[in-house]
Formats: sequence, C-alpha cells, structure tokens
Amino acid sequence: MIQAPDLPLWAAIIVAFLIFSGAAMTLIGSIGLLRLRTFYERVHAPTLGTSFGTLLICLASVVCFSVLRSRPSVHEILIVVFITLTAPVSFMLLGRAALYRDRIEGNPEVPPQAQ
Amino acid sequence: MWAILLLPFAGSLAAALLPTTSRNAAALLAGAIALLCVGSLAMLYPAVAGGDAIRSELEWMPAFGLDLLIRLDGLTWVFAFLVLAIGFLVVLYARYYMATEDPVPRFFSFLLAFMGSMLGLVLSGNLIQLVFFWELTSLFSFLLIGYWHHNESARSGARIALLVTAAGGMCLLVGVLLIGRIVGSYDLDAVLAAADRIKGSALYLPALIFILIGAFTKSAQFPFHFWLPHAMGAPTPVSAYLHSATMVKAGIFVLIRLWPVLAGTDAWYLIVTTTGLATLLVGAWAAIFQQDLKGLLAYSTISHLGLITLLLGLGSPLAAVAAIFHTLNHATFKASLFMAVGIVDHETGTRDLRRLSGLYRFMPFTATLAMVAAAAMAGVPLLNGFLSKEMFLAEALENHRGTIIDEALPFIATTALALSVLYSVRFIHQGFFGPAPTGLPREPHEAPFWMRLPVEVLVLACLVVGIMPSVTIGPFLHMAVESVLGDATPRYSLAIWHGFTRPLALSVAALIFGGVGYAIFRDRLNAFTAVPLMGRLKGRRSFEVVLALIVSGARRLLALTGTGKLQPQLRLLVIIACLAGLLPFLRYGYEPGDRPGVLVDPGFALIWLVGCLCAIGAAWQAKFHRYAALILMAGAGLASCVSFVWLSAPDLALTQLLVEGVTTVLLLLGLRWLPQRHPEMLPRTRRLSPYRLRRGFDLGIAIAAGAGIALLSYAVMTRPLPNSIAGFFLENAYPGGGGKNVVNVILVDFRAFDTLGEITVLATVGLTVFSLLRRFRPAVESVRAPEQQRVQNAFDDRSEGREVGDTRADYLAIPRIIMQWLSPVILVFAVYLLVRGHDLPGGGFAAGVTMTLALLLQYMAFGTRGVEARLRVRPMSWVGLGLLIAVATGAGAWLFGYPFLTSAFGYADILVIGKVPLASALLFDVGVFLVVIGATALILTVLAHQSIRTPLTRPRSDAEPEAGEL
Amino acid sequence: MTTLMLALAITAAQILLGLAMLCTAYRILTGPRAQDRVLALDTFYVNAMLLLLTFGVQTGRTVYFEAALIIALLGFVGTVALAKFLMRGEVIE
Amino acid sequence: MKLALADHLIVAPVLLPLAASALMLLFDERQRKAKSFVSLLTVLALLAVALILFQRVVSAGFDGGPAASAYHLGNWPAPFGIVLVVDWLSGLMLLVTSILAVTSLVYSLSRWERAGPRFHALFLLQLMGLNGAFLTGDIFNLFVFFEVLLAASYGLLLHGSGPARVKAGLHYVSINIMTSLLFLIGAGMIYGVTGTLNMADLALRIPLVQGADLALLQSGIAVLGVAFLVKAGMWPLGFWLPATYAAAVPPVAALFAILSKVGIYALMRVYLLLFGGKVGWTANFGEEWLLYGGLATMAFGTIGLLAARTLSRLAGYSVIVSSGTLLASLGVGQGAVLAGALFYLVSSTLGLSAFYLLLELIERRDTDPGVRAVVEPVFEDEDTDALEEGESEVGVVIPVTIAILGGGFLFCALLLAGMPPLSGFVAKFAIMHGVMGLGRDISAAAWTLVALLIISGLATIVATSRAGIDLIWTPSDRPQPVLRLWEAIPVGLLLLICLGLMIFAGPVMRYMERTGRSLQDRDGYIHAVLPAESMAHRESQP
Amino acid sequence: MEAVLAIAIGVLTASGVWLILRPRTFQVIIGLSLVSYAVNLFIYAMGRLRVDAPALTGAEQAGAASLSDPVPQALVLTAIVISFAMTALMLVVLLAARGLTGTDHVDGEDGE
Amino acid sequence: MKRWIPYPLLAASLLLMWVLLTQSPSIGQLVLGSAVALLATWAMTALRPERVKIRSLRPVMRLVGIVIIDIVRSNIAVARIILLPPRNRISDFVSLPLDLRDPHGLAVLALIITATPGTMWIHFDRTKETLLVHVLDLVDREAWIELIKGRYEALLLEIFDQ
Ligand code: NA
Ligand code: NA
Repeated sequence: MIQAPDLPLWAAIIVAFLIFSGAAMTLIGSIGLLRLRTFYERVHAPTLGTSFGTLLICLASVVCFSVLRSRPSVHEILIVVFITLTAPVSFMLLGRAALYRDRIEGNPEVPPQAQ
Repeated sequence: MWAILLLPFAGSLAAALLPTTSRNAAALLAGAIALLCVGSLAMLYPAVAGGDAIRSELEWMPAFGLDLLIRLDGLTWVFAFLVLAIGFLVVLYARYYMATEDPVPRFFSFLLAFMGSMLGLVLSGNLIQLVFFWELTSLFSFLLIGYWHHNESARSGARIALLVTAAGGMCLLVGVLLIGRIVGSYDLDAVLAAADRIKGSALYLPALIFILIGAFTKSAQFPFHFWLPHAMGAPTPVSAYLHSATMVKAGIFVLIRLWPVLAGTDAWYLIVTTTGLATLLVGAWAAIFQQDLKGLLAYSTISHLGLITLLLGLGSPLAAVAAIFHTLNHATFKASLFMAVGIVDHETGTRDLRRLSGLYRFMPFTATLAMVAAAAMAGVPLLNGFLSKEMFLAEALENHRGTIIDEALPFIATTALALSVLYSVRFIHQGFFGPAPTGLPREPHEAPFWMRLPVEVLVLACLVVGIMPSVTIGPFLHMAVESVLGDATPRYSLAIWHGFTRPLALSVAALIFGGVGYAIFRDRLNAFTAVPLMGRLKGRRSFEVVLALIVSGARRLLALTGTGKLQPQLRLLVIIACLAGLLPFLRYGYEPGDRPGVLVDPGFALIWLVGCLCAIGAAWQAKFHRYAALILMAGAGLASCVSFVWLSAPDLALTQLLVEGVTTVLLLLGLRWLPQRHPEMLPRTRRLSPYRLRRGFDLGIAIAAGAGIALLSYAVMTRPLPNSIAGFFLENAYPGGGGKNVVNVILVDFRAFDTLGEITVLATVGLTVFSLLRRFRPAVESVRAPEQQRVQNAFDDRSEGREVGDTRADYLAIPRIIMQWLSPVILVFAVYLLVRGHDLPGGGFAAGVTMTLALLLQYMAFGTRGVEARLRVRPMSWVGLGLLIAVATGAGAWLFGYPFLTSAFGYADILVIGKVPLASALLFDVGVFLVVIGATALILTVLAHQSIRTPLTRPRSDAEPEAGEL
Repeated sequence: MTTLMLALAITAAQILLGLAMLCTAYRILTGPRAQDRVLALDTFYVNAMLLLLTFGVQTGRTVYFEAALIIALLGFVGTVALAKFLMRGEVIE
Repeated sequence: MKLALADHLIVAPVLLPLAASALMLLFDERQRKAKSFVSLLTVLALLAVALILFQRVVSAGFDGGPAASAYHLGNWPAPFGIVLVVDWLSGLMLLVTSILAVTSLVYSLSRWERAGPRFHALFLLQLMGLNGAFLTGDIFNLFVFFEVLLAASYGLLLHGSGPARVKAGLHYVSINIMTSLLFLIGAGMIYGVTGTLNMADLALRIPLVQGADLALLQSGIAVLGVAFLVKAGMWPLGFWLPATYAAAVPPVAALFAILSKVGIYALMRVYLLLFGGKVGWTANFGEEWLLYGGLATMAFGTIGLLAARTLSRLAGYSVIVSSGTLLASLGVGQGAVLAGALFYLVSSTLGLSAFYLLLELIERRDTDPGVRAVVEPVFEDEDTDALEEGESEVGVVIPVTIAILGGGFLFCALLLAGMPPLSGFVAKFAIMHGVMGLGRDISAAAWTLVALLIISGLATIVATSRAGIDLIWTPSDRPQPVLRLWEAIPVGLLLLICLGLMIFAGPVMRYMERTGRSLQDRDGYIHAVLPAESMAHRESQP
Repeated sequence: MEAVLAIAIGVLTASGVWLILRPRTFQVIIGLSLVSYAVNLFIYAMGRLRVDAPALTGAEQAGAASLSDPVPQALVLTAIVISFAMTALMLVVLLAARGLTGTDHVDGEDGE
Repeated sequence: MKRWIPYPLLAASLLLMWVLLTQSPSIGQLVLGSAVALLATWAMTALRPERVKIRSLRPVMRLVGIVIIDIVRSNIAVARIILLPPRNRISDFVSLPLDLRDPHGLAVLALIITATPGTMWIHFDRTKETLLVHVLDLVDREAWIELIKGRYEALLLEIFDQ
C-alpha cells in the first residue's frame, strides 16, 4: 500500500523528514542492540527509540493531523509522556536484575556488592 | 387375562417388601397367587378348548407394530397350566425345603417374578413381547440360580446361565426382527399365517439360525448345554421348576410355536435334527457318569430336551405331536424327580450317589415316588414316559428325508434310550437299595408330609396319564396339537397297547440293554470323576477360559486400539482434522480464487518475518528455556496485534495487546511453580532413533497442519466475499444500534448473547482456577521461596545495617513510585476505552483488561499483602455483580415487551453538557467490564496468593543461610 | 507528487522500523542471556508502536492511535513482570 | 415485535442458572446452606421451565401446528441476530438435562458438594452451557455455549482435586482446547464461504454453494464435524472420555452423561439441518463417516467394556458404546432409525447417569484413605470444608442397603445392556427395527450395526455381571456401605423414569418419531427461525 | 498481503502444533497459545483482507461495502477472550498436575 | 477542597489527558472528564501514596530544558557510538553518593538518567545512599558524577522538600 494523506508540500516535507528520521533513529537504536558487546551497553540502545524515535514520529503525527484537520492535534503527546514514564521503569528493573544475575555468577565486569 | 399375567409380578413386588423373616406369609402369598392363576386359567379353558385363540390387546408402541397382546390358545393354555401348576407345587415344596433362617421372601419374590415372566412368554401374542419376557426369564433365572450367592458354584452357575441364555435371547430378538421384516408384523397370528412367505424369503435362513440359537441356548441344546448342569447350584425347588416345566421349555415352546412357519425345510431338518440328536446322546452319555444326583438329572434333562428337539426337527406332524406330548410328560416326571432328589439331599445331607445307599428302609414313601418317576423317565410301560417314547420310536423308524440321519435314527434312538434306562436304574438302585448308608452328614428319615405332597401329586399324574392317557391328557394334548398344527393335525392314538410293533421291540431292547448295562458297569461307573470322551470338554471350564481369553484379548486389543496418553491422542486429533480438511480437495481440487489481492506492504511483511521467527523460536526453545519461549511467544503475539491494526481491525489489536500483557504475567506467575529444566537433565538415551523418528513424524504433522491451514486461508482470502450478513450490521449499527463501531455494536447488541456467554466462560474459568488452587499442592522443589529471594534475603541478613527484605525494597523503591502514579492514569484510560467503545475501538472487555493491568502493576510493585492492605480486592463479587448487571440489562427489555438483550438508545439532553448518547448496550458493556476485571483479577490474584501461603508441611525458609554472593 | 513523496518516505520509515524489528528479533532469538531477550522484546514493542504511528500517518486516521497508546502506557507491564521474575524468582510476592 | 411474558421462557434455561450462579458469587464461601437452597430452587425451576417448554412443543406439535418456536435475541431478525429455538429435539434435550440436573444435584447435596469450593456455581454454569447449546440456532453461539459448558465441566471435573482428577483434567482440557480451535476453524470457514452463521440460513445457503467453493465449505464442515466427534467420543478421538468421567466425582459424572450427548446433538442438529435437504451434494454428505466411525466406536467401547477393571471405567466405555450406537444410527441414514436413536439417547443418558450415581455407592466400601490424604489442605489458611468435617457422617442406614444397591445395579446393567424390563430393551429394539425394517436389502453395515448392538449388549452383561457379582454377591468383610436416603432417591428416580419410558414407550416413541421427522423435514425449523419473506426469497434463487 | 498472512498463519500453526505434540506441559500450553494466534488470524481472514477500512460507520455512512467485515472481528474478539481464559485454566491445571504427579510430563509419568 | 480533590495537580493532569484522549474539548467531555479524573484521584488515595513534598516549582522549567538538551545531545552521541566502528570506548558502572532523599525526587532523577541515552540508572542503595549508574561512554568518571549531582540533583533538591 503506497499511500499518504493529502498534505501541502511544506507539511509533507516536514512530516516526511520527521517520520523518516524518527524511524532511522529507532533503527539505529535497534542496531545498537545488535552491535554492542555487553548487556549493560545494549541496554542504552533502545533509549534512542523511546526518546528521539518516539518524539520525532509523534511530532510527524502532530503536524500531519493538525494540518489535515486544520486544528491542533496534540494527543500524540500522550504517547511521548507515557513512553518516557514507562520505558525507564522497564530498563531500571531489568538492569538491576541483570546485575544480580551477573553477580551471582561472579561476572568480573560488574561491581561487587558492598556488604 | 391380564390379571393372570400381572398377579405374579405384583406378588413378587409384595414378597420383596415383606420382612426377611416372614417365610409363611411369603409362601402363602406365592402359593395363593399360583393357585389363583391356575384357577383363572382353568376358567378360560372352555373358551380355548373350542380351538380358537383368545386375544387381548393393549396398545403399547403402535408405530412399531408393537402392542401388548395376550394370545391364549391350546398350546399356550397347556404350557401356562404347567407353569402355574408346577409352580404351585414348587412353592409348596420350597416352603418346607428352604431352611428356617433363609430370608425366603426374596426367594419367593424371584420365583413369582420368574413365573410371571414365563407366563408372559407363553402368553405373548407378539414376537417382540415374547423376546421381552424371554429375557426376563433369563434374568430371574439368574437371580434364582444365584439365590445362594454366598456359594461360589451358585454365583458362577448363575452367571453362566445368564450369559448363555441372554445371548441366546438377543439372537432370538434378531431372528424375530427378521421375521417381522419378512412378514411386516410381529403379531403371532400374522406370522403364523405367513408360513410360505417366510420360508420363501431370502432372510429365512438367517432368521432361522438366529431363532434356533435362541431356542437352543435356552433349551440347553448341544453345544450350549453346559450352563444347565452348572445351574444346579440353585436351591432344588428352583431346579425342579426351571429344568422341568419352565426355563428350558421356553426354547422348546418357541420351537413348537414357530414350527408351522419354520419347520419343514431342509435347513430346519438338518440343523434341528442334528442338534437334537447330538444333545440326546451327549446328555444321556454324560448322565450315566454323574455321581451327583442333581447332575444326573441335569444331564438327563439335556438328553430329553434333545429328544424333543430331535422330534421337532423331523418335521412331520406326528413327530410334532410326540414332541408336545413328551414335553408335558417330561415336565411332570422331571419335576417330581428333582423334588425327590431334593428330599434325599435335605434328609441325608448329600446327593453323592457313591455315598448313598439303601435309603428305601428310611424313606419308603419317597423311594417309591422316586422309583415311579424314574421309571417314567426310563420309559417303563404304564407310565406317561412310555407313551411319548413309543411315539418317538415310531417316528424314528419313519423315513423323513432319506438322509443318513434317517437311516441311523433307530439305532441311535435305541442307544440313547438304553442309556436313559441305565442311569434311571442306577439312580434308583444305588440310591434306595443295597446296604444302609454309612457316614452321611445327617441321619436319614422320611420327609414331612407337606414336602412329599407335591411329589405325590406329580407322580400320580405320571401314573394316571400312563394308564389312562386318552381320558386324562388326551383332550389337552389334542387342544395343544391342534393349535399348533391346525388342519395338519394328524391322526394319532394314545392307546397303551398298539400290538407287537417295531417301536415296542426297540423299546424292550432299550430296557434290556439299559438294565444289563447297569448290571455290568455299575461299579465301574462309580469310579468316574469325569465323563469319558467328553471329560476334556468341560463346559464351564472352557466357558470360563473363553471368557478369560476374551477379557485378556480385549485388554490387549484395548491397548492396541486405544491409548491413555495425551500425545497420541492429540496427534490423532491433528491428523484426523488435517485429513478431514483435506479430503474435499481430493475430490474437487484446490484452486485459489480470483479476487484481486491487496498489495504487500513491506512493513507488514517484515513484521511477519519477525513474527514467524519468534513462533519458530518459541517452538524451538519451549522445552528447556521456558522463559525464552514465553518471550518469543509474546513476540509472535505482538506481530499478530500489529497485523490486526494493519488489516483494519483496531478492536482486535487493542484487545489482543492487552491480553498479551496479562497472559505474559499469568504465565510468569505459573512459571514460578514449575521447577527448572536443564538439558543436562536429559539422559543420553534420548538420542535413540524411535524418539527421533517420532519427532520427525511430529514435525511432518506440524508442517502439514501449517501448510494445510495456510492453503485454506489463502483460498478463502482470494475469493470474493459472499453476500454475507455483515452488510446488515454495517448498515444498521448506527441507525439500529446507536454505535458507530460496528464491531462493538455486534458484541454488545447484535450478538450480545455471544458476549454474555463469553464473559460467563471467563467467570467460570475464574471459579475453576479459584477452586483448584484452594487445594493447590506445589511441586516439592518449588514450595520454598525462589532461589533469588533466598540468596538476597541471606545477603540482607548478613550485611550490616540491612534487614531482610531490603534488597527487594531497594529494587522496587523507585519503580514503584512511577507504577503507583500511573495507576490513576491507566484507570482514566480504561474508562475512556469503556465509554468510547460503542463508537470507536475499545469496549468493556478492553477496558476491563486495562484495569486489571493497573491492578497487576500495583501487585507487582507492592506485593500481595501490600496491595490488599490498601484495597479491598474482591474479584468474586465483581464477577457476580458484572454478570448480574449484564443479565439485568438484557432482561430490562422484558419490561417493554421485547426479547432479551433488546437494546435501547437515545440522546439525553442534559443541561450544559448537551446531547449525550446513551445506549443500554453501554450498561451491558459495564457488566462485561466488571466481569473481566473480576475474573482476570481473580485468576491472577489467586495465583499470586500461592506465594504468600504458608505450607503446612514445611516451614517457609526465606532466611535460610546459603552460600552465594549477591 | 507531494503525496507520493510522503508515501515513499512513510514506506521507507516503515521498512526501517521493520528492519529495526528484525534486529530485535535477532536478540530475542539468540539472547544470549534472558535479560537480552527481555530488553529486545521491550524494544520490539516500542518499534511496533512507532510502526503503528507511521501507519496512522499513512492512512490519515486516528483510530489506530489507541493501539499505539496502549503499547506506550501498558507495554511495559510485561517487561516489568519479566524483569521482576529474573530478579526475584516470582512476579508477585 | 412485542412479546408476552410467557414467550420469554425460552431464554430462561440459560438465564436462570446464570443469574443464580452470579448471585452465589456474592455470597460468602461459607454460606453453604443458602447456596444449596438457591441451587436446588434453580434446578427445580429449570425442570419446571423445561416441562413447560416441552409441553408447548408437544401440544403445538401434535395439534398440527408449528412445534418449533424461535426467540430472537435483541429483537434482531434472523439470520442477523442470534436465535434460540425450542423444537422437538431441543425441548427433549432440555428436559433430559434438567432431569439429570435435579437428580445429580440432590445426590451431591448429601456429600459431594463439600468436596471443594464453589460447587454450586459451577454446577449451574454447566447447566447454562448445556441448555444454551441445546437452544441456540447459531453456529458461533453454539461454540460459545460449548465453551461455557466445557469451562464449567473443567471446574466440575476438577472438583475435589487429587492426582487422578488433575491428570484426567489435564488431558481433558488439552484435548478440548484443541477441539475448540478446530470448531473455530470450521465455523470460520463456513462463514467465509457462506457469509452467515445462522443455522437455518445456512440450511438454505449451503445447497447453493457451487464450484470451487464447495471444497472449501466441505472442508470447513468436515473440520467442524471432527470437533463434534471429539465431544461425542468417537473412536479414535474419544480415548479421553472414560478416564475423564471416571475421575469426576459421581454427581458430576452423572451430569456428564449428557455431555457426550451434546456432541451427538450438535451432529444431529447441524448435519441434519444442513444436509437433510437431500438435494445435490448435500444428500448423504459424511454419512458413511458417521456410520463407520460409529461402528468402530461401538466396537472399541465393547472392547473397553470387556477390558474394564473398575465400574467407573465400565461406565465410561458404556458412554462410548452409547455414542457409537448413536453415531452409527445417524450414519445409516434411514429416517426410521432416528426415532429409535433418539429414544436410545434419552434412555442411555438416564441410565448412564443413574449408573454413575450408583457405582460410587457400591464402590464406596473401598475408599482408600491414601487417596484422600492427597486432597487434604496443603496450606494453613485453607478453610476447613473438607468432606468429613463438621457434618455427621451417620446416614440413614437402610437395612436393605445391599438389596437396594444390588437392585439398582441390576437395573442399570439391564438398562445399559438393552435387556428388559427397562427402556434399554425398547431402545435397542427400536433401533434394530429401524435398521432392519427399511430398504430393499439389509446392507452389510446394517448387519454390522445389529451385530455390534448385540455384542455390545452382551459385553455389558459380561462385564456388569462380573463386577456386580464381585461387588454385591461375593461375601466379603468390607463394611456395609452407608447409603443415605437422599443418595438412593435420585438413582431410583432415574430408574423409575426409565421404567416409565418403557411403559409409555408408545407415546414417547410417537414424540421421538415426530422429532426424527422434524429433523429430516427441516422446514418447520427454518420457518420458525427465518422470516417468511426471506424464505421465499431464498427459495426463488436458483 | 494475502500470501503473507497465509504464510504467517501456517507458520504459527505449524510451530504451535509441533509444540502441542510435545510431552511437556509447558510446551503444550505455549503451543496452544500459538495455535490460538493462528486461529484468530484465520477467522479474521475469513472476512477477507482490507487495509485501512475499519468497520466504523456513522451518520455520514461510508459505503458499507468498502469497510472491512466486522463479523469475523467480533468472532475473533470472543475467541481471544475465550482462549485467554483457557490458557489460564490450562496453566493452573498443569501446575496442579505438576504438584500432584511430581512431573511436568503430560501423562504424569516421567520418561519420554 | 483537599477532601474532594486530594491531588489537584493529578486531577488536572488527568482531565487534560481526558481531553487529549477524546480530542474534543466540548463541555460535555469536560464534565465527564472531570468526573473521571476525580474518580481516579479518589482511587489514588485508596492506594495511599507517599506525600509529595514540593518546595518550589520554579526550577522545574530549567530542569526540563536541561533534560531536553541533554537528551538531544546524548541521542546523537549514542547514535554515533552505535554507527561508527568500535573504538576504545570504556563503558562501566559509576557509583556515586546522593544527597537527595525524597522518593519522588529520586524517581524523577531515575527517569531522567534512564531516559537519557548513554546513562542508565541501575540501583540506589538506600542504606548506603549510593547510586549505581551505568555509563555507555565513560570518558571521565568524575565528570559524570558532577553531571548528575550538579546538573540534576541540585535542581531536584531545590524542587523537593527533604
Ligand atoms: Na469494542
Ligand atoms: Na471432580
């Protein structure tokens, strides 16, 4: 399906740019998931998607729908807010769990627990 | 007439209700009923004697040509009379025979029921009805034979009799059904009138065979004879009744009854004659070697039944007359003999011929009676047995079909009769003459008068009939014969003396041979413990061996054709489903349709590339890496969520996304109770080839199933849409249902009943989970706290300044704040989904799951105790309330006279706010919402609660010191 | 022309996101550790959410928005549970 | 269309148990007395409703009027909305269900309801599922009610817990989930090809399907058929059945006696409705599969009967035999067999139910204390609702306990074996009469059916006589079983009904015949469901 | 699109069926879930595929024929709920079985 | 007031969320949204969250600004790290003592650190009051400590009451 909403050129350019760069940023984050060596490095990568990727694509959506409906459409902001609130929770919990698992296995790369 | 039939059953019921000690009352009841019936039967005699059959009909199953029909004609009358009269005598006899402590009401109850069944059998004017009563006689004879069920012999004898005769009864049913099919009616009159049609039918032979099997089993014909001797475990009155006038005569009765329509063909002749002949010989031969008096009588019964059968098989009217006559005679003398043996047994405590001797001096009356009856059995002149025997011999000398049987018959008959003489003489001589017996269990003496009376009556009958046949039995016999043979009734004479005829010569020869034979072999006969020639063919043993073989064979076959294991069952299910789906294509061929397809979106394709990888990965990992498999499964699930969005099904996507979350948590909750699996746990033997073969096979099935369903879906998707009901929904959702989201309107309005069922399923599963987990018994390894907690708690315990639980507290301290503040946000979102569902994607279900997720977050953040200290979590009530709201909303329509779930919607004009759309369907959705929260929360919290329960058996060892760094 | 340009950009973005998902799929499949899989799954969810947003822009409809919103707001529940399971051995204590 | 209050009665068999069980969820778990009371009241009301509906069918039907009446839920016209239909067949099934409900519930009250929590709610939900499945005229709604009844049956099967039940439950659940998925696939394909879900509408649309769509439709229907056959326990799809039924507590197993008949019902309903038209390819579709499958099932059940070591297994294989008999009777494709088969269905269901109730009473003497230990509380917070506690175990010891048990056992055995005097004989006769009575020749399959009927009856006698003699006649030092009056009464009631079926076989059979005819001549059903104009419209199509 | 979805359904089914035929309870439950996904998609597919045509109508009715078929969607929704319920049930039963029989083999006895 | 609207800020945010969700600021939706928001805040009280003790809201805007800038910068930095060929980059854990005690303040800090690419909140030990952070590109350990304490913690200490 090759289709797109009917937008004025300027808006189309903005939307296209935002959406593409957002996707690209996200892809970079996911590539990081592939390329980085340790778990603790990899855990940084997805934040590209949750921060910039989401922000850019949501902005694209805001522009697109605001132009389409000729009134401000900002509900996408909710997504940015929610993802900013929830993604860190996952990462924190996961990071700590990984730390525990590495410590219990005696992985030298992680700092030991102070008694 | 119906009274005659019903009285015994009523009496049986009454006797069953009597207290166990009331032997006199029971006997009196039974005797009175028998007498009453005899009396009524006698009153019907004049009507029957005219030669016509009396019919009395009661509608039962008219559609099946099956009405209850009593048909009383000459034969029936005579048989009924035998049943009732001998029945009365047996009752009288039994009253004195049965021990005082025996709870006889039950006995008389069975006896009466048996009498009723037998009467029903002979009085049946309808073949199906006849089979009905036939099976009842099998049943009650089973109960009677097994009356002393504390004896092993009675139990097994009863069971054998039941199995053989009931099996025969079922064959008889088939035969009768075939007759019914040929004739078009089960009415006996119709059947008797259709002799030619029956004999000419292609189904004649199967019908004949089935009916004969039935008759032969009941009448103990070779090779089905073996049940009869084993039925001797029954109380003697029962034997006297069953084996003289009733049970075994049922088969004979059917043969006689259907003689006009079945006899006279080659098949009949060959089968019936041969069987009768074999039975005659086998019975007589076995009888001479019996040491047990009842056994002797049993085999003699078999032999005489064979004689009757043989006569019937010959097919000539005269032979039929002889058969009928001998049936009557046999009933009298055999009943009296059994009773006499019963007296001997009763008074001496044994029936062993080798131990008995010289009883004449102790019980002269009984001895005399036995002698007369035995003489009748042996065919001594001036007794009734002699007359029918002469008729038999006369028939034996006739040429019927010119077969080898005809040629040999005189010799065989004489031999058999000689054997009969032999065992009769042996019985009398050995039992009543000779020296006084020694070492008997009881001191023998004469039986009481009332116990002898029945024997005396019967023996008197033998004598009277034997001396003055034409005056006494003549009219009755004629009546019976005429009712069977009708116009074909031959001329026969009941005179005692026909001059020096060939039959007489054979008769005399038989008497001499028998007597001489006894003189020669008497001592040697006593030495036998088994019947020579047939010894190896022990009926009961082989029967039981066959049964055991059948059972063990069945067990082996069951193991072969069935399975108790789950995998093979699922395998079969999948294979059969695949085949079922495939077969039509073998016939019609497979072709995709020509609907223009939708162009592939690269994003969609990539999503599914990932989804498929995840699915395959899940399949790969599920054995050892459950956790990984769970994640992979979630990945595949996400792919399908996204594709629902892509394919214009946002409602599905929302719902599935939410359910995904709950499912993940759910499975993780479960995973805690499943102990770890490691590849190392596998024994090496797993690499064996059958295992690999099975895996390969399963892989094949899986691929076939996948390919099959893929092809099916492709074929449907590429076809144009039929003119479906969807159009109606799309058109009427807004005008008729008040909602713009057609899917939701379908769910809460058009097909709200489905939704009601669906939430019921959810509620039910919640209940089930709740119930099951109340008695949850975790695996031994998982009763303790998980390893992580033990290690962390031990660390906290060790470390200075830390308390047990600090690690957990630290871990959750920050996330829990965010999770807590998110819960009102999620709540608002849930309400939003609920409210907008009717117009846009969302709805009660999605909202409910959203709420559950909010609740779950709190549980994860604060633990079960933490949450339940703050909130009253009562999911069971939410479920109940939700269901009630949904039902009440639906039922609200009744008030307006509309069917259940009829929705109402409108726009309420509320001040300031403006028009607000209100649909009753929204209320219904609120019910759904509540049930979903309740049920999902119920399931999850009940699972979660397992962790905080304290096992009774083992103290919770959280703080167990264990090596390990944190 | 404008539309085509935008359409191509959106499709390209979708392809990029699809490739991003492939990357996450690699991690989900291979791990090596459980935490890697969880992390990748979480990323998969975010990528899918973004894909849905691009789809919304592509079609000019907002009805797909809630699906994305659900991932944003509730997608982490699974991850939290998975992480907590790793750390504590049980999801709800 | 406005309705009178009495017209809503059709939906009552579904709503009544639902509302009652929902109400029970609001009760505290300890209010057992109240729950028993509500439950009993509901079940009795269900019986009353079933009787009224049955009476309506009878009175309307025998007067020559339309026996079937439809209830259009949500006031949406068929085929768009969901319809409930009471007709000859569903009226009968409702009645049988509610009879079993009453007897099983009464039986459970004396003891078994206490074997685990929430028995009554699950029991009522089971009834709701059954009634809904019998009433619905919509194929997907049938799925939903199948799920309701299955979900409840899972709960009831597991009621009392313990390894045997849980293991059987695991198998039962797995197989049924898989089966439900097949149901969905089948129903989905039927919709994909025909575009409708209403059974009456399907009956009109299916004969019109032509060409390449035919393979798809048949494929879907075949898959759906497999799902039904699993429920019916057809060989080789029914191995789960004996183990499952044997594991359930007696009143549950007694109610389950109707469960396997749901599969049969669905087959009768769907297949006869959709393919009873005898037009084109729909004539005799799938008949031979039913026939041969049924025969194989009978044979398998017979083998199982002979091989069974316990009474409960024996009963389980009797269920299999009964299913096989019904399937084969359906498959011989002769209308006259239908009446007999229906009679058999009722008779064997009641008989099996009685048997399940009875066998526990007989085997109760063998209660193994080890078995109970496993289901004893595991956690400290269990509330003490175990079987024995609190209530007095001393029942009314009827002096003739053994006599009653023996008599009951005997009658059950006779009923299952097809021997007189109870209705089993009539049922068997009616089937054989039908099989043999029609057609120019008796086909080999018909002969086989007759033979298997005979042999399975014999096997029943062999097996039950062995078991009965061992358990009742053979002297042993086992204690006298304790029989409570309220446990004996349901058994007696069921047997009495069977006796009644035999005595009033004439009128009963007349009903069955009308039922059979209505299943073949589908117009009554279709007319009741669909508006007249849509019928006319459809019929005018080529 | 049709082909992609068909393949997806096929792969999900194949993976699921393979797992269902495995002897460990957890494998079976994962398998059942995968097959449920497949069946949900399958039912959905029975209404044919449509991109960007959600079944939302309104006063300003679009041509009904151009919308995606809502019936299979409603059916799938019901099916999703039911299969969730069944997954929960299966899970609990398998836990109970694991506890009572001491193994996670589907037949309650160890050894393949 | 406090009794009816226990968390006015929360209620307001929820109402805003409702309006955003419904995308229609009509009176009807406002009323409905307010009702729902109130309901949600009441539900929140049932959960008994710890009190948020806010001293001043003035530094909030500055914090937001800093965070946005940092996020943009670190996004680019991390993207470069991922895309460019591997160099000698050290990524390691950094442990630092914190003065911030308020749980909500800590939560915000955690959000900031984690949401910013390149840094990752791992663990806060409340007994030792030290924070463990993982840094992707650890050039200068002290610089990072200074960044967190100086840039974020200081502002948060201003906002939240201790
Ligand atoms: Na909805
Ligand atoms: Na149970």
